[in-house]
Amino acid sequence: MNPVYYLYLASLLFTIGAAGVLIRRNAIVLFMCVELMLNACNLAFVTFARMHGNLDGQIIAFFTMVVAAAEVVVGLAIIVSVFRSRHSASVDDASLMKL
Amino acid sequence: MENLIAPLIAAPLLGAAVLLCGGRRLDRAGHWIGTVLAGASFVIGVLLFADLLGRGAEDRTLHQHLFSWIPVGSFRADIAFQLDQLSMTFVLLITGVGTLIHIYSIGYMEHDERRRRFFGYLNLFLAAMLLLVLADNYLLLYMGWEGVGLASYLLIGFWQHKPSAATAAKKAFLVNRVGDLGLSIAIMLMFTTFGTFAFGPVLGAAGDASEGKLTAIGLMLLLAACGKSAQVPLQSWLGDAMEGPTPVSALIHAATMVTAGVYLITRSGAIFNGAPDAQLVVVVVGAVTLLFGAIVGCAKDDIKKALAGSTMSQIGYMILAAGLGPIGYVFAIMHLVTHGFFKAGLFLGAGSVMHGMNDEVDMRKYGGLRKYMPVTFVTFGLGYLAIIGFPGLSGFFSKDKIIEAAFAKGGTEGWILGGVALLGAAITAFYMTRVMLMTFFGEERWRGRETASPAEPSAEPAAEERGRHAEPHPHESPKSMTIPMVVLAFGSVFAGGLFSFGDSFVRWLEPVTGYAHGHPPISAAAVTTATVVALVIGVAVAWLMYGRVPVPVTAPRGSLLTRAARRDLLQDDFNHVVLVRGGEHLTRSLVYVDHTLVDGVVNGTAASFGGLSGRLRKLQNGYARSYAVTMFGGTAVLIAATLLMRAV
Amino acid sequence: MSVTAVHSLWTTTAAPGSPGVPAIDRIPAPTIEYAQLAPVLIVVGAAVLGILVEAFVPRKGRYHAQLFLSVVALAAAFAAVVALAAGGYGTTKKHIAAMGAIAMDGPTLFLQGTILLASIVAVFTFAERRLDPEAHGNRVDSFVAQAAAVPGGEGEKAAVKAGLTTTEVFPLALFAVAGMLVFPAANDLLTLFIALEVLSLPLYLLCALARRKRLMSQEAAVKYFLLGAFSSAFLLFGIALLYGYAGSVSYARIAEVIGGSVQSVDPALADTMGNDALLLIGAALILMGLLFKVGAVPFHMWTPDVYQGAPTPVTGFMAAATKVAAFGALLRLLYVVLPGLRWDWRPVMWAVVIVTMLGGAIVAITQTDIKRLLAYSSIAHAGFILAGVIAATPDGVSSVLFYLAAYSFVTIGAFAVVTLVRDAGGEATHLSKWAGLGRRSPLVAAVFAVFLLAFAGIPLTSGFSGKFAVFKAAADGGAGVLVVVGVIASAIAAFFYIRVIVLMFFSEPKPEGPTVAVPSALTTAAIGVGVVVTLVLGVAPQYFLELAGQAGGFVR
Amino acid sequence: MSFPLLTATAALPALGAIATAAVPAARRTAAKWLALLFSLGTLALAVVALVRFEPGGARYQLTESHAWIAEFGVRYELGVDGIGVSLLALTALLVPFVILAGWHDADPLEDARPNRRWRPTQGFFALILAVEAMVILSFEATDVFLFYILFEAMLIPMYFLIGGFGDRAAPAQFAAKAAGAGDEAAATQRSYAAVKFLLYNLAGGLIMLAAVIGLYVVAGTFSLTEIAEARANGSLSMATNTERLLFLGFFFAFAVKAPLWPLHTWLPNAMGEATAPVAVLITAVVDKVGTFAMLRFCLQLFPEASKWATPAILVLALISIVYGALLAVGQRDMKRLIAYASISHFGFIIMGIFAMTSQGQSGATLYMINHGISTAALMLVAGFLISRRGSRLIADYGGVQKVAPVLAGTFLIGGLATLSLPGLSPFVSEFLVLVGTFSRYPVIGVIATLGIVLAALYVLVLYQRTMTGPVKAEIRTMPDLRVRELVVVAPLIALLLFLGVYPKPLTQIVDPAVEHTLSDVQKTDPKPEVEAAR
Repeated sequence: MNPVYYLYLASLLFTIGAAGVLIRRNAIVLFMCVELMLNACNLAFVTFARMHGNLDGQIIAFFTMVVAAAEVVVGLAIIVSVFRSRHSASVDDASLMKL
Repeated sequence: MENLIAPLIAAPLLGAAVLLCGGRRLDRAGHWIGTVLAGASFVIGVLLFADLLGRGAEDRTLHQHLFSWIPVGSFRADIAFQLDQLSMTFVLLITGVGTLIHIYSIGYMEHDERRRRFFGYLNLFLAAMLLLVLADNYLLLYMGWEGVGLASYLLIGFWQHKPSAATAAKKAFLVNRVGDLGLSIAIMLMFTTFGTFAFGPVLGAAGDASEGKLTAIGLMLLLAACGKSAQVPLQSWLGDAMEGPTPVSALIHAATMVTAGVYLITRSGAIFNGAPDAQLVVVVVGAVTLLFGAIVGCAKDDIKKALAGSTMSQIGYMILAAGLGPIGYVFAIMHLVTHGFFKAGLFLGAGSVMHGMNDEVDMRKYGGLRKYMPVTFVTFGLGYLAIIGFPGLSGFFSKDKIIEAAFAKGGTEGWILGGVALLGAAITAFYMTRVMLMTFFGEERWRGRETASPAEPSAEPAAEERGRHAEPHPHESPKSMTIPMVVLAFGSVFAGGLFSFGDSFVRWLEPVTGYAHGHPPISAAAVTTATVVALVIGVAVAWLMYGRVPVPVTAPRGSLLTRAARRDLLQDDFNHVVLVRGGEHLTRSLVYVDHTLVDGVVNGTAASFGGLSGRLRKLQNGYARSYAVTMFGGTAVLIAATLLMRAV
Repeated sequence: MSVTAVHSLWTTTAAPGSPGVPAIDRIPAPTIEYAQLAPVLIVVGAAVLGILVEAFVPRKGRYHAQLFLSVVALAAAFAAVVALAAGGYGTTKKHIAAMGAIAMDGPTLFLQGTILLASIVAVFTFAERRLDPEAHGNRVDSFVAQAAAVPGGEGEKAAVKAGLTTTEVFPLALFAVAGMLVFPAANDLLTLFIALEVLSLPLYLLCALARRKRLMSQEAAVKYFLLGAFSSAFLLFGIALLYGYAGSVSYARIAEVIGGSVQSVDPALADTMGNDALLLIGAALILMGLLFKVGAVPFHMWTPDVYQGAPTPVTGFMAAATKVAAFGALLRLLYVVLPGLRWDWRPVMWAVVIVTMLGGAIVAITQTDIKRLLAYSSIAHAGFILAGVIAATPDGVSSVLFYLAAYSFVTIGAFAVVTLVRDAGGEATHLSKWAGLGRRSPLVAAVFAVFLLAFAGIPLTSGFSGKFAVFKAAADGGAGVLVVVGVIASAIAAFFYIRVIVLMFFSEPKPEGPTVAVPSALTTAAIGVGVVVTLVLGVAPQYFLELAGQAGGFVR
Repeated sequence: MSFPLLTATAALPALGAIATAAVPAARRTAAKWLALLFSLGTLALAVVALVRFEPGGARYQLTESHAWIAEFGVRYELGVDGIGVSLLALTALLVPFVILAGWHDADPLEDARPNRRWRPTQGFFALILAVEAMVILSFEATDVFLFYILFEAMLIPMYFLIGGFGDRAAPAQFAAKAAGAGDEAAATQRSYAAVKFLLYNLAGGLIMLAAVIGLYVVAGTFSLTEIAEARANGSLSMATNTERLLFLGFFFAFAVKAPLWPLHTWLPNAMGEATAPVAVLITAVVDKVGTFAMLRFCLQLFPEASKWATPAILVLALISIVYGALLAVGQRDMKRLIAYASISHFGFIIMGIFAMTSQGQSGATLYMINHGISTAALMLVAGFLISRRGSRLIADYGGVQKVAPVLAGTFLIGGLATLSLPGLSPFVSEFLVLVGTFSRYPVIGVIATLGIVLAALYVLVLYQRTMTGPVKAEIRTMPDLRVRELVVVAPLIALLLFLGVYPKPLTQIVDPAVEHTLSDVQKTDPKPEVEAAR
């Protein structure tokens, strides 16, 4: 199967993730969408690695996962604390600062 | 000998410096210092005169070069003096009359607490006037020219607490400035034409310059002369200038400063000779002013204003003569000198009258004063005879010659000018007789009438109190005032005869101004008789109007012309409407423009940035997701642009 | 963390017995020049130690221990940088280190030095404990007592009573610094990405830790985090595409492929290899990721909110150090990886520069909060620096380096001054509160005025030298238009700086106006350094310009 | 390595500024004397420079040159030609009078609550000295970059001087009018004026910055002498358009500073709101940098472009002359009136510069000096008057001459100098400018003479309204000039008279410099008609 399809899929996923970030309101969901984007990148990396016949891409994918995990740690910490103080996970409620 | 020229000027200048910087401690001695220094410069003048007489007619020109004033590239102006017959004449007139008037003022200004400063100003005037006539280049002349303007400004407005005086002073300075503009432009033209503006080179090379340039220079000089000598159309200031103390009117606005214009034109004869058109304009201006002044003089009830009108008219004669070229220059100067004597005398007489009449100036409130102030009466009377040109007195000789020269201009011009001059002589006789009659003859109209609104409160505010006295007690003035009047009276009687005796004056001035004997179409004798006839008519009419019938205390409404003449023939009204009002509107609108437009543009841009900023910050709406949208859009554009760059 | 190193291990084991290949038992270890990585290693090590301190040192001692540890570590790291520079690694001996992961050259050292110095100063402001009124007899800094506690809730009250302080900020800062040190040195895209994350994640946390106005602080953190993650995702995708294009993530290799000096690996892959769409889109995405960190329009929108909400010392730290690191990375990317693409990215960057300069300046005019004002001004300045960046000449590089050094100290100083002006609700950041400050405490007002003038680029301040250097480079690089626009932008910008000065000096102080707290030696030092650097770089910038000039050359 | 005289002339006031600023709050008077001493010391140095300067010698003398910022091709290069040295002298001369005149302008108000750190007086005098230092150095700089830096930097102290210190009425009975409700409004007015001043000049300066950078890109150096040389021997040629753009960049900044219509509107605000001494500092000292720079930089660096722009500039100058005078006539506020008068005078200066004749340019240079002195005299006396009554409105005065004759007299002399009466120095320069312009552009010269008449109008109207007429009740008790004030005014007046009658010493210094400048633009004076005929 033509590896290019994987790339299409990757970009599709990436786009879905981006669209999600733009559309959804709940911070957690937003964050999940970001994760989706990262994974799309992973898919792309792996595909390219396969096409180029070297393993850099695959290794990068591992790093990405680690980074994503770290982001989860930090992100959830922040989001949870915000949720506790506001009793809402909606990003749009957090708009004290504007103009 | 020439080293004496600088001291001539230095003496009064020193006086001015000392008196003005000296402060109150000089108050008591101030007037003496001033008078002595004025006298000193007169003495020096006489010495120089003697020296000149000692020389041959041709080398009667002295030069003194002090230092170079403004040396810039090819532009060099020096502080240097030139004393020749022409300037000598003026020196004697200025210092002589000046000294007399200093003496007169000692008595006249006695009650004025600021007498010291008055003398300081007088000395300043003398210095400036001497500089004017002694300068050897036009720029230095310009310095003196504006100097006398300044002195006149200070003296007219000497009683600054009177708004009328302050305004009159300002007006005089401004109108003169307009004239000065002419002089400065003339100097620039000389610089561009001759590369210099010293008398010698300019007048010497005048022949080489194109007539157009010469005409331009001549007209500009004429403009200057008009301003200084109160010639139409710049005459309006002279009447108001009478706000100043009477000695000032006598010295500056009758005898010396106002004649500077005549000096300028005569001095620049070489230029005018090369520019007939300019000369034509000069004579026209002279003729018009001659009549203008005379008519105004007829209508005024204020004795000083009446005399001012006459001054205008007489200077009109001089300008006319000066415009006639070589046939007129000499007589212009001659009339100038004689006029200096009798007009100064007349003014001092008027001052003395006012002194006796609680500073009342309205002639309708005089009458029958001859028995109360005999000396004044006699001196004034002699001055009167002189000015109307009574045969044998100075005025007769000088004026007769001018009329003759006017006829000698030739052609219709000659007839017109001569006619105008004759008419002027008649009117002169009329208004001067009027003054004479209203003041010294008739019944005593001041009886039982309080003299309100003193025109000239010598020592304010004390004088203002004096002015409100119920009824004036006419009395003769102190010696310090009468003596100068007597001296001047002598001058006005004999000067003319002296000058014309064997054409001494003509021969004296000829080397400088040049002289050509004019040949009038009718014989000189005929001209003389015509003059006398005109004189008789004028006197007769005046006697019929003011001598035979009693003079009403309140002025009758009078004819249209009379009313116009009372208002200086509506000149001021014209100025007011056109210049003052118009100027006010212009400046006010410009202030508005400056604030709204010029400033507004800048403030507008600033404001527009503010508005833009206000709109842009709305984008920062605080919603993380909208920020994300912006980023996403930005990225999209970024990618699109990058691809596009490659595509094209 | 070197891809190629690991990769070589992998392949050698994967293909046994092939001729010339070492036997299985001899695994060549990757060569890491530890000495040259010393700055990074020291900081990371200190950070790890800091964690241990949190775990084991009793609460009372933690603050001092952490402060000591971080300052020493940063100082030591700076010493290491100096040593390396003295060793000529910036000039003659510049090379690629750590199996191609790290570029050891002039810009790296210069920027690392700048970052470290700025961080030291910033750490001083972190440690300031005099400004906030003592809570229950314990001196407190500007960080929250217990991040986990609900704002205004019982937990927080208890924590404040117990005198807790969040000393974790120091290790967090150190981690961030470590990331920043690597960021401009990264020589392959993976390192770039990792460094980006390492520097970002601690900052997200730091933003959330303000003691006062906690809701705003948390909001700032959320926004920063979400948008940061979003942008890093883009960056990563860009990396993926570039990798797909070039078959490698190492800068040198990519540059070669772009230059066309290497043929594509395999004709079968011709449709992906050498497919410029991949290259261009990838490059654009990576650029976007970096421009986000730099805070360039249109990727700037997080800046005002985050700067306003974050604890002021953190704001200063971000505004100074992060910008330096980000610009360093951007420079290297544009000069080392994408020089072959100059004709594609320059026009785009031109547009970005113009909108950044003008946008920042214009929007700042109507700001009413001093921190937001400074945020927008930092955007405008990003525009000025970018103008130098796209000059694409060695001159441009050095001018940018100089500008960054000058700017970072001014910024930290300015924010440090902001921490001093306080009223009942903590820092009084609303401009109206600053009215008449010059009457109350002329010294502070004067110092702040100096910083503002430097921002405005008035001669005899570092701001002018920097601006002049950058504009000059831009003009030399043929971007005269940018110079003119920049000049106009700075004219607009001058307006609001002057507005603040007017407010401080020419308007009457309000009776209920804020008080100016007397800081401890720490903040004083921070501000003092700021002023000194501002004036020195303004009057006699010669030495530092030379330094930046020598540091101008990238290793390829 | 001889004694760096020029540096000293600038360093001394700079030190003075620091020293004055350091004086503790309580010792206000000490600060004043300190400032005065330093300014006098500077004056002494300036005199030394004036003496050491040889009119016939090299174009730039007393030169100094040190490496400064090699990266920017910038050197610390100083040197003065005749124009520079005379303006340097003017600055050094005026500042002591400014300080003396402003002796009490910065005393803290009685009601102000005591504050250990707030030291307005020290600040005031320190700022004045700072301005002096920068202005002097900018007259000496022969390096474009150095000049630019000072040109910009001097705005800051000026800005604080304008915004920070306003008029007040000295005697208690008038204080009521000035203080109180009006205060806040006055303060806002003042800060508006200050901001306007700074923004206008900053905008001009930034445009110039672009041009400065452009110049460097073209020329590769900032040294005025090198560039001028390179241009002269043709080794540096600029494309016509480049040169014109650069010229405009420079000229714009100078025109704002000068100021030239229509960039003038900041001046009336600034001079109106600032105290009289500061106003003098603005118009008599700082603005001169603008006109000076036109002579030194615009003409020398961009001769062709200068000639190209001459007609337009002359027209603008003409507009300034007439427009400024007319607006002066329309003013109700005497300080604003003087400001507009200055605009008119700056029109004359610029006209003289771009007439490109030796008379015009020497006249312009003399004009800078004379205008400095005369405006100082007039403005300072006006300041004394205002400090007595606490009002700037002309309508609030009347009959002053009766109660304070000396004040009135000095005011009149200042006014006469402003309307350039022969015998006072401004006449010399104004006439030279007119002649210089007339000999090349007769029509413009003639129209410009309108300025003379209008000058008489606004001066005399001002004098009449304030000094003459019946005495207003509020000023019956107005005191005459005090000794300090006399000490300020008398020397200025003496100088006006002396230079009016004997300007030769100045012209000798200035002329050679002007000849150099003219040769830069390759212009020679037109020949008089008669000589040409022969």
